[in-house]
Amino acid sequence: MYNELVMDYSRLKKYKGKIDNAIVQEGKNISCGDEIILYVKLEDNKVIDAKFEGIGCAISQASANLMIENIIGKSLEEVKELIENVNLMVNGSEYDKEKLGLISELSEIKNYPMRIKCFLLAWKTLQLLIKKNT
Amino acid sequence: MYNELVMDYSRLKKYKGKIDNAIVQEGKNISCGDEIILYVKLEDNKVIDAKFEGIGCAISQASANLMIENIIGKSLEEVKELIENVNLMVNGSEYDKEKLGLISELSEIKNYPMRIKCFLLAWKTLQLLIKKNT
Amino acid sequence: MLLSSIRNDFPVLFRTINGNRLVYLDNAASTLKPKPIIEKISDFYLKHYSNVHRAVHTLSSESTEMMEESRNILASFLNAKKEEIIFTSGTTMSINLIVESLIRNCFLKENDVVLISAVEHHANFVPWVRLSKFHGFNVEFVKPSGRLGTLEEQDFLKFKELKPKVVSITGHSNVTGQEINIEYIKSIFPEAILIVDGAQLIPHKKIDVKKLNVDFLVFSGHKMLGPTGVGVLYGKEKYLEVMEPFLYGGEMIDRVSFSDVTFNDIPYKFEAGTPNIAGIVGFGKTIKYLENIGFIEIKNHIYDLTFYALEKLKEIDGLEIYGPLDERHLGIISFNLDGVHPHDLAHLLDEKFGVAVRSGHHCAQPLMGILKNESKLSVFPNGTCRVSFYVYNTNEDIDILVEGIKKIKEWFNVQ
Amino acid sequence: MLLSSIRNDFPVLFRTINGNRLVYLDNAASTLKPKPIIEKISDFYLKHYSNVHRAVHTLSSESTEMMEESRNILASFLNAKKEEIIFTSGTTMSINLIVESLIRNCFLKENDVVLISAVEHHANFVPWVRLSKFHGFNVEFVKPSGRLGTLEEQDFLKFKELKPKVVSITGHSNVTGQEINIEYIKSIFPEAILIVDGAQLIPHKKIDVKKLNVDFLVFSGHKMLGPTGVGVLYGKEKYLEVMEPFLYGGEMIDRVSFSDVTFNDIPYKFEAGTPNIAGIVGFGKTIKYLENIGFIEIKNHIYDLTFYALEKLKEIDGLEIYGPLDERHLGIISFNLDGVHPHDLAHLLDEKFGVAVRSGHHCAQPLMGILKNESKLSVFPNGTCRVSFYVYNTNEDIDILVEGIKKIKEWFNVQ
Ligand SMILES: Cc1ncc(COP(=O)(O)O)c(C=O)c1O
Ligand SMILES: Cc1ncc(COP(=O)(O)O)c(C=O)c1O
Repeated sequence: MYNELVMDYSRLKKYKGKIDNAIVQEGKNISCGDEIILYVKLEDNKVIDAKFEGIGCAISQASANLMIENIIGKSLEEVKELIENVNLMVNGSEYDKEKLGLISELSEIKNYPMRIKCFLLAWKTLQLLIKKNT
Repeated sequence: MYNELVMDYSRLKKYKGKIDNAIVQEGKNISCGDEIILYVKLEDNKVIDAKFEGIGCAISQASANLMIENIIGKSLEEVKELIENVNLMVNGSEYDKEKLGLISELSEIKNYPMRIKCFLLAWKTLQLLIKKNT
Repeated sequence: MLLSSIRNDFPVLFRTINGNRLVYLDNAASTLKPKPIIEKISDFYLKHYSNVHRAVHTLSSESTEMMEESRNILASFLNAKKEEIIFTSGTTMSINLIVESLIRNCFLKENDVVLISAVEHHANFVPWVRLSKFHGFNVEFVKPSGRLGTLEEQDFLKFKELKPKVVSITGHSNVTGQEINIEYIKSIFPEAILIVDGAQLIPHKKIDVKKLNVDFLVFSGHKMLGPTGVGVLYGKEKYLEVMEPFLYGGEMIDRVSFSDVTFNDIPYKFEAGTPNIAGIVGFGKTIKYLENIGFIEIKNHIYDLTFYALEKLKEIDGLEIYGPLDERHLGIISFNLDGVHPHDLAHLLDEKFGVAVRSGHHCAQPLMGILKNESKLSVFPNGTCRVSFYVYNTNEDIDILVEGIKKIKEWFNVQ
Repeated sequence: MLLSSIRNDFPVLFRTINGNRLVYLDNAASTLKPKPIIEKISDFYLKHYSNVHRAVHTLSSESTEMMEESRNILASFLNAKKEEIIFTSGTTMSINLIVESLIRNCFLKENDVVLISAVEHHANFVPWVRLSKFHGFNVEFVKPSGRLGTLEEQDFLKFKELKPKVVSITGHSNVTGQEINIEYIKSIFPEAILIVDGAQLIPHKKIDVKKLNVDFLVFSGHKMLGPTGVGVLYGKEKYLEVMEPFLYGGEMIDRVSFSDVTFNDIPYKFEAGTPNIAGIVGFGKTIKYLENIGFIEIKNHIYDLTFYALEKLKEIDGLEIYGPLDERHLGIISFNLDGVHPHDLAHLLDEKFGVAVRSGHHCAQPLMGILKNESKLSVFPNGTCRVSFYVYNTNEDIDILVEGIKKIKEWFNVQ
């Protein structure tokens, strides 16, 4: 599970931090206490910027960074599709590998039921943010 | 367990019935609903007559008949000793075989934990009767 | 799998009891266990075992997966969602969970009516009667008006106007062997919470909980070839979601602070502490094993045995059979032989013929009282003899039983 | 039996995990199972199994005898009477039984005080906190004032004047590995009902309940090489006699009528329904197996491993160990490595080194809050890594663990 991609993305700094005047959503993994605060800036139904704050394990951090990288510049429709495919991948179902790009290199997560919550923290938070704001 | 002795004594009629002016004690095996009414006539601390009424399985009936046969004519002290030895026999402990006479031919009862209650119904009732009346 | 070859899976059937081959007819109490299920449990312990749910290491993942696989098997067996399958230690615990949880949620309140029947096993009788004393709800009893302990459909109709909040009924009597018409009961009390005690039903009947539309269905593994210490509580999601848990502890919580607690999602909310992991894994295997035989085949086989046994037993003079004498009678036959105490009969069947049957009140004392009143015997001995069949039984077993009864009858000089 | 040869009884220890031999250090969650105990269970199912208590036939007698033999073994293990040994499905169930029964008996009433500690496992925390909401008693918490989660004796003294009716305390913390001085607690609260959660204590300590003079002692089989789904509740006869049962059903009753119920004698009063017979039989064998090794030997072995591990772990920069650093620390070590999340550490130890350890809150969320406040780490990740030892562990296991931690540390570039 801990390939170079995970290790590199878990340490990435560029998507960490606050964004002023963005939509904010908090998320929490109660079983391990890990938290995330997600900042997303929308314009014309498009994500024009996103960042996050919070602590967590390498998998949750890598997943959050990869998520941010993959939603910036995307339309809300595309983001929803992305979320859907991530969920399919995690459940071990068929998914559109091309749409997920690098993210699909973490598909092994499906074999670690105990870590899926870590992986999905950012994604669930994003899902909630969209649901509340559209 | 069901030797001829048990079968014969289970059908014995002579100790069945009421005794007027005797001490009376009821006993019940709640788990199977079997009941006994014990009549004991005492004189000078001696059992001069005893009978019982009630229904029950062959083992309980045989045991009751054997009990009555063995207490008639005995002093209360001797009866208490008898009860003690019966309890020892049933528990699989050492006991005075001579004191028990024929009763000891039912010693196999110790191997049938589910039937011990049947065997002891009359004896427990007798024990209670003595306790209450001395 | 052919029923004829199934006996090879049960080595204990080749044991002798005092020189006679074992004839096991005490299946309603508990069934024997086949090798494949015992081996599944051993194999699990030997190669994969660890605690579940809480760790990221390999053994824990494997254990968790195997346990959750059992949940999936049970869910698809009952056509339920997997969230609706709660593993308990058995039927008794399942029913206690439901009763106490309905009370804690204040769903069951003073003066509410709970309807059960007079043929219930103590497991579906004592919790209601006893807890009603503490909480002031009223327990009403449907009493059998049919042949010697037989519940008839009209017996239920009388209680319609009482508008019971809860109706808790066995799907199959463990004394009379009567299968109860649950669809019909559901139709009389569509508003009530319907709880079905499936301890004797599920071993021979595959139930679709959606179709039957019951709210709760409970049963035990050990009565259907499975391990001891494991049972199932199926509950409709809408109830489970709002019900208060019964056992509190690890794994069933979400957040715990010094002042209060919030709970995990279903089904985990109801599974506090380390579960009977090996038992659950074994139970999943059990369902597969039974499905491999086929539930239709199982029922037909048990039906044939019951029919054969009823015919043969009816021929014995002085033998009184309880319950219905029609197609509602399945798998379990309770009877008494006039003049022979059931304990003597059971004991001698074992000692002289190797036949294991049960005698006593079968955890149904209230029903025994009813049978006593209606019995045609000279003395009703406050209990019955009970024989019960499962997949490995044969007509020959019944022949040995009947021969035994006849010999014992002679021996007791019963006219 | 020599501890050095014991590993041969655990075939799973010869498994490889991603190419590495398994190093199993998650014993506080559950231990592995040795062949003799697994075989005892298989053998029981294959040759003797049937339901207990209720039948007169041979198999039922054998099963009953084997189950009651386990009760005798447990009774003499604890120096209790056999009536005082109640079999449950585990520690969690045992504690829930006690709490609910004390409530039903109106022993625990509004405004009564229950004293527990802040280091309790959820099993000895959530039942009290949650049921206090329904019944109005007050739960007070002894909080650790010692080193990083360590309970000190004076922490208890402060609560003396509250005159708690019940004191319920773990005998051994499943997070910090601290053994708690129960004698001392008993001496502070001689009047209180003293309940000891022995889930982590009994696996390495033979307790004489008469000498320790506790009122209740509970523990689980699965944490001491035994089967899943079986636990023990020891209770003093004088309490058990008067307590209301927790589960109602078969075997626990005496007389059942439509209006009320009377109960069977102890211990059966508390064992409603078909017990986990195979589990109980296996648990008896487990105690014999452990006694054959010797509890003194077990404790010494675990002590040596703990000492060795503490010394080695202390050398790792940035590694914070919780709990006491003296002889009270036994068998269980919780720690965090600065900059590495415990889930990552646990996952990587398994994936790269075959080392099974636990990460998370260990069913002790309240304690996690306390550790977080006192931690010297840059970020306390709301959980810890935990290693725990049992009879089959070796110093080499610890070497592999420590090597693993060091490599992972490098990998994460922790300075
Ligand atoms: C101290 C302590 N108490 C109680 C429990 C609960 O035990 P079980 O899960 O066997 O019910 C555990 C184990 O998880 C424990 O470590
Ligand atoms: C109809 C019925 N309900 C409930 C039970 C109780 O099941 P268990 O003992 O497995 O809890 C039984 C079996 O004894 C039964 O026959």
